[in-house]
Amino acid sequence: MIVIGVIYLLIMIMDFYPIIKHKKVKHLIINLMFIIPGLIFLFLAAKGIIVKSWITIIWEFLKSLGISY
Amino acid sequence: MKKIFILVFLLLCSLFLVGCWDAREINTLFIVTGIAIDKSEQEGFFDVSVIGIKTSPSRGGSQSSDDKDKKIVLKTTTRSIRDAFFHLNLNYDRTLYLQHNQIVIFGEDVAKDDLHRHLEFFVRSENSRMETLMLIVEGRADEVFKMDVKQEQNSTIYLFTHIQTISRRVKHYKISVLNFIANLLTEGFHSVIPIFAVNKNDDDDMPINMTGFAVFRNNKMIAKITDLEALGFVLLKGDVKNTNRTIISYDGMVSFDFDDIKTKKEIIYKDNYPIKIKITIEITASVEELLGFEKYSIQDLNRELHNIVQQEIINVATQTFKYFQELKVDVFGIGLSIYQHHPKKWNNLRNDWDNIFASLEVEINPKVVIKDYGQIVSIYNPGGVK
Amino acid sequence: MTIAETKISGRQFMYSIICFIQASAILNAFISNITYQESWLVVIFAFIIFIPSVFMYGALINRFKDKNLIQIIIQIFGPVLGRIISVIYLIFFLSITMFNITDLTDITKTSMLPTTPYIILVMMCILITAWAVRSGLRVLTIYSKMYVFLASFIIILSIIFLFNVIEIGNLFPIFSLPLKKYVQGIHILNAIPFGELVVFLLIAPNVQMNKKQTYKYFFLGASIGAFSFFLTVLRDISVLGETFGMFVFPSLVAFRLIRITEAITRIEILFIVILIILLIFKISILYYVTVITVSQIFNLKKYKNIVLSVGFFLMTAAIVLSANSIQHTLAAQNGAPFIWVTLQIIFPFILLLISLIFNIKSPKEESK
Amino acid sequence: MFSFIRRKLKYLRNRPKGPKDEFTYSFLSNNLRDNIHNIQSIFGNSADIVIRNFTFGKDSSYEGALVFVDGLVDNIFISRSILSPLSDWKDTLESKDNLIEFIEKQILQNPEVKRLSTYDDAISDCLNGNTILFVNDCDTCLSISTKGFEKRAVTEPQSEAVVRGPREGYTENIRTNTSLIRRKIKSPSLRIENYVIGEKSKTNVALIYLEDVVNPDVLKKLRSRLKRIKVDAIFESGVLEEYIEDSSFSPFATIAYSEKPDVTAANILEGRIAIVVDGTPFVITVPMLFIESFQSAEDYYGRNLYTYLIRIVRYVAYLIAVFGPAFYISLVNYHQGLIPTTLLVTIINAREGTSFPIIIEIIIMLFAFEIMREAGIRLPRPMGQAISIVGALIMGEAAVNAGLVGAPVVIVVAITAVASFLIPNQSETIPVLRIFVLILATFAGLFGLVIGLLAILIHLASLTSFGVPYFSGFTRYNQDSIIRTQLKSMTKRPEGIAKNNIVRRGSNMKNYSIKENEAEDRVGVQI
Repeated sequence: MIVIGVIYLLIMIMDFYPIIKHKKVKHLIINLMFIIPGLIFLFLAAKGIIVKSWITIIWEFLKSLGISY
Repeated sequence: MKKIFILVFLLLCSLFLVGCWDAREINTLFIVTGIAIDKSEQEGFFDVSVIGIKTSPSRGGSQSSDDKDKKIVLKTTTRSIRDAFFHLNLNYDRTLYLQHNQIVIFGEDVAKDDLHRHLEFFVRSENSRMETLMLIVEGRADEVFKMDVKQEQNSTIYLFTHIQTISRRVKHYKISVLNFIANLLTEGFHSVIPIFAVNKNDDDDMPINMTGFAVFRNNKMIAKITDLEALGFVLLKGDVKNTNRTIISYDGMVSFDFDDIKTKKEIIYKDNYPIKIKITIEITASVEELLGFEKYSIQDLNRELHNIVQQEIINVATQTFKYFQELKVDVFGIGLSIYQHHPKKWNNLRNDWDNIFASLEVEINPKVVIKDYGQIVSIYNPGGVK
Repeated sequence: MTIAETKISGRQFMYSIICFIQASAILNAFISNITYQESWLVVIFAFIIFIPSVFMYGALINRFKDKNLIQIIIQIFGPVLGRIISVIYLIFFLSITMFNITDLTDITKTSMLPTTPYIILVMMCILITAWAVRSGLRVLTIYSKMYVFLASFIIILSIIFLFNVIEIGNLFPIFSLPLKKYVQGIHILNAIPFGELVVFLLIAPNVQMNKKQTYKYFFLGASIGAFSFFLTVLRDISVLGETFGMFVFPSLVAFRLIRITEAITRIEILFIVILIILLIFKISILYYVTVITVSQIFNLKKYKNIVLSVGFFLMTAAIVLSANSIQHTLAAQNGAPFIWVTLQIIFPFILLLISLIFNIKSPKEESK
Repeated sequence: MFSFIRRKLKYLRNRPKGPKDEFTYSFLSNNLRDNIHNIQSIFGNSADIVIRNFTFGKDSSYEGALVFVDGLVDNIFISRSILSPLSDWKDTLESKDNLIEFIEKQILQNPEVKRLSTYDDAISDCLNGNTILFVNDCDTCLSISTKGFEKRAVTEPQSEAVVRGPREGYTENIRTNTSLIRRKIKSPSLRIENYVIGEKSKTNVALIYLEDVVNPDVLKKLRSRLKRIKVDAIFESGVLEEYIEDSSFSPFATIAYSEKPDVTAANILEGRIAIVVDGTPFVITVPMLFIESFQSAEDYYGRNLYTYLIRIVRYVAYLIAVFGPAFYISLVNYHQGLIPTTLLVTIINAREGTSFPIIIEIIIMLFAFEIMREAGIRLPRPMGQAISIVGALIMGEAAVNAGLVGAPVVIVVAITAVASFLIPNQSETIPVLRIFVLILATFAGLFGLVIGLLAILIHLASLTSFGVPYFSGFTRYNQDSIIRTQLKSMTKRPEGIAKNNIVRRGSNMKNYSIKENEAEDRVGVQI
C-alpha cells in the first residue's frame, strides 16, 4: 500500500518541477493542501481503518432531525 | 511533450513493481464441469463430489482416445459448499476453476429437506456462475459421475447436452439456479425440477434416463410426478414447442405431435374471491401414426380424431391439476398472475393461497387444430379391403 | 477569465451528456431494492420531473454566457460568501468523483480482478484520467460520440441476445408499492444519474452554441441518456424478474445469462469492459470539473499543475472513505438524495431567481 | 534547483561558435589568371574539377576558360553548344565591356544561361552541374546549365506494389520527381518553391502545393521550420521529417511518405503540401492524418463496395496487430471463462508440455518473428523471401515440438505479424504499441488492456500534425474515413486541411443509371 503511494508521489515530482522552476507559490500551497490529507488517508488505509464516509455522517445527522425515508 | 511521456513511463513502471494478483497459469487449473451434493451419514454433513476434465499433454489437437481415465472425481464431506471447495483446493494440486461448471446435481434425500442452503454459494460468490442447470437424481447423486459415457468427455457434459436438446422442445426441463431462486422469492409460486435415474445395468449405451419431475414446495421436495403427469404438467404450463401423445381408442391407435401449445388461464371471481379457473389450451397437432379407424370415411375421420384428442387432453390436464391441488402446490403461476395483474386482490389472498388453490374448480377447454396428416391421404389397412 | 480557452462544439457537448448518463446506467442498484419490479416506471417519472430543471440549467447557462457555476456564485454572492459556497460545491464534486471511483473499482473487482488490491485499480484509473484532464477539454470530449455509439450498441446487442430469457410478465405489477417508495425512488434518481448534470454547468462556457442551441442540446442529451438508462433498467428487470432487487450490479448478472451457441456463453466481460470505458470517461469529466472548481476558487491561471495532487487526495480518500458495497449503496439510497439534490437542483434554481430579480447578468452580456 | 543552475553554466561555456565562413574572396576579378587561380585554391585542385582554357574570336584575340565538374555534366552537350559556336565565331567587337553580354545573347545556344558576379554563386552552380565560362578582362561570368549525370529510369516502386493503377515511381533526381507531379496536376496554380538545406550537402528541397487550396498557416509553419534547420547534410526525406515534425517523441508518424506520384498528387489536390528532397525517391506530404495510413492508392481505382470491405479489413487488422497478443494473454491468464470449454481443454493440453509462463513465450515468439523479418529484408532479394517464409514455418513447428512454445501462441503471433503488414506506413508504430499494451495486459488482464487503449486514444487526440488535429475520431471526414463513399458524391475535401473551397468541382454528377431511368420515365419509352 505504502509502495503504491510512494510511486504516485514519484509521478507527482513531474508536476512539482514546473512549479518550483517558476516559483509559483500559490500552486505549491494548493498542492500541499491536497497532498497532506492524502498522506493522512494513505496511512489510515495502510492500517486498514475505514473512516465513516462523509455522506453517511450527514445522513445520520439528517436522520436524527427526522428527514429521511 | 516530454512531461507526458514521463507520466506514461512511470505509469508503466508502477505496474511493474505491482506484480500480478489474478493471473492463474492455465495449466494449473482443474476445469470443474459438474458438482454433486448428497447427504452423508453424519448428521448435518454433506458429501460434495466434483468432476472435471483430465488434460493430457498432446501434440497438436489429437485427443488420447481411451476414455477410461478421461474424468477425475474428487470427493469431500463438509458442512457447507464453500468449505468443500476450500477443502478440495487444499488437497488437490490444481486449483478448482468453477467458471466452466455446467450442472449441479442433488441427491433425492438432499432435495427432500432443504435445497436453498446449497444454492446460496452459487449466487453470491463471484467466481461461480448462477446460470448453471439443476437436476435431481433418484438415490445418490455421485452415481452420475460413475457412468462411463462414450460420446462426451464426461458424464456431466453428457447430461448438459442432453438437457439442452430436450429443453429446446420443452422449455420447462431446463431450470437454472437463478430461476429456482427467483421462484423461491415469488410468493405462491413453486418450482418443478426434472428428475433423472441412473440406469443400473450398464450393457446398453443409455446410462441415464429421465423419470419425470420433482415437485417442490419452496425449497423442499414433496413429490415426484411420473412421465404421464409430466405431459399434463407441460400442457397446463404452456409455451411448449413440441411434445407427443399416443392415444389408443376403441377403433385404433393414433399418435399426435403437439407442435405449439399455448395456454391462457382465466380466473373467475365471486365477490373478488377466486372460485373457478378456466384454462384454454390452444394446440396445433399433427398426426404422425394412424392405425385402424377403417370404418371411418375421410370426412368424419377428422371429426373423430378431434374428439379423441380433446377428450384425452381434458382427462390428462384435469387429472394432473387435481393431483397438484391435493399437494396444495401451485406450480402453474396462477397466484403469480393474480399478483402481477391485480396486486390489491392478491394482498388479501396471500396468506392462505395454497388452500384457495386447492379448492379451485378447474375447467379445461382445449382448442386443437389438426394441421397435417403426414404424406398419406387415405386410410389403408393391411387386408387390402377398399 | 475562463481557464481553458479550448472551445468544443455543441454536438460534442450533447454527446458527452448522453455518455455521462449512460455510464451511470450500470449503477441501477440504488433503486433496485426500493422499487423492485417497478423501477422502470420510477425512471420515467424521475425524468419527467427532471425536465424543468434541464431548462433551468439552460437558462442559467444562457444568462451567464461565458461564466461557469463558480464564477456565477462569486459574482452574485460576492468574493467571501461566494468562495465559501464554492468550497461546499468543491466538497460535493470531490464526493461524487469518489463515489464513481468506488463504483468503478467495485465493478472491476466483482467481474474481472477479484484479488487485486483496491489501490491498484484506483491508481490506474486516476493516472489515466489525470493524463486526459491534463491534455485539456477537447481531448476529454473528443471521443464522446464514439462512446455513445459503443454504449447504445451494447444495450441493443444485449437485448437481442437476451431475447429468449426476457419475460414480459416480470415487469408487472404496477403501482403495487406504497407512495413513499416511489417518492424515494424518484428522489434518488434525480440525485444520482440526472442531478449530476449540474457538472455540465462548469463545462458550458467552453462550448460554442447560441441561446437556442443550449436548450436543444442539453434537453436532447438528457433525454437520449435517460432513454438508454430506461432501456437498461427495463432489460434488467425483464430478465431477472424477482431477483432484480437482490444483486449489487443487476446488469452484470443479466449479461451473464447470455447463452447463444455452446461457445458464446460467459461473455459478460466483453460488455463490462465497454461500460468500464464509459465510467472512466465519466470520472475524467468529474475530475476535470473538480480541478476547475479548485482553480476557480483560488483563481489560478493554469490548472494543469494541480491535477495530480487533487488526484492523490481522491485516490487515498476513495479507499478510506468507502466501506463495503452494501454500506455504499445504503449511503447512496438515503444520504445522497437529500444532500445532493439541494446542491444540484434547488441551489442553481435560487441562483437563477436571484439573477432574474436583481437583473444581474454577466458583464459581457451588457456590453454586447 | 542546483542541477538546473549547473546545466545553465555548462551550456554557456561551450556554446558553438558561428559557422566558419569558407570563401575569403567574394567578387570576381576581371583578370582571367586570378579567377582561375582562386577557383583552384577554393576547390584545392580535387581530381574531378576540370578547367579548360581556350581562345576564340578573330585570330584568337580573346581568351576564356570553362570550369565544370566532370561526371555531373554532359560533355558532348558542352562541346556542341558552347565550344563549337565560340570557336567558329571569327570576327571581333569594338569594345570589350559588352563582350560577355554579346556571347550570352548571340553565340551560346543553351536554353538556360545566367550571369554571375560572385565566387559563392559560381562555386555552388558549378557543384550543381552547371559549367562556368570566364572571359579575360570581364568581371562577370556565365553559368550554363549542362546537367547530364546518370539518372535511374522511372521504374515501379518497390515499397508500394499495386494491382491496378499507375506503376511509375519517383527516382532520386529532384527534377524528374517534380516533372512527374507536374504531369499529374497541370493547373497553373501549382507552385514549386525551392530551398537549399544543409551546410555541406546543399540538397535541393522543393515544396509543391496548390495555391488556391493549400492551408496558409500550415504553409507558414512549414516555411519557418525549414528555414530553422541548421544541419550538415540531408540525404533522405526521413531525416528532414525528423526535423520538421511536431512531436518526434511520439510513436506515431505525423508525416506521410510515398513513392508513387499519383498518391502525392491526390494529397496535393486535397490541400496538402508535398516536399521533394533531392536524392531520394520518397516524397513526404504534410500535414498527415491518422486515417490516411488506412487509405491506399488502390482504394480509389477498384470497385466501390470492395473498398468498403477492404477498409474494414484494414481497421480490424490494425486492431489485431496491436491488441492481438495482449488480448490472448488476458484471456488465458485472467478470464478463462471467456474461452469455450472444449477450446480451453485443447489449449491446456497444448500447454501441458511447455514450462515457460505465457508472457515469456509470447515475447520469445515476437522477437523471433522480428529477427526473421529483419533478416528477410537485409538479405539480397531472392534469398530474403525464401528465408523469411521457411524460417517462419520451421521455427514455429520446431518450437512447438520441442515444447518450448505452445501451439496457440505460435498462431496468435503469426496472425498479429501478418496483420501488421496490411498497413505499410504504420508498420513502425505497431511493434511499439504492441509491447506497451502487452505489458499492461500481463499485469492487469482486460482492465490493463482497456487502460492501454485509453492511453493510446488520449495520446492520439493530443497529437497535431502542423496544427491540424491528427486523429479526432472517425467523424470529421465521414466521406472517406471508415468507408469510401461513391466518387461521384465525394464532394468535400477533408476539413482542416484545405483552406477555403472545401467543395470539389463536379459535385452535381448523379448516378447515370438513375438519370437514364428518369429520362425514360418522362418519355415513357418502354425498354
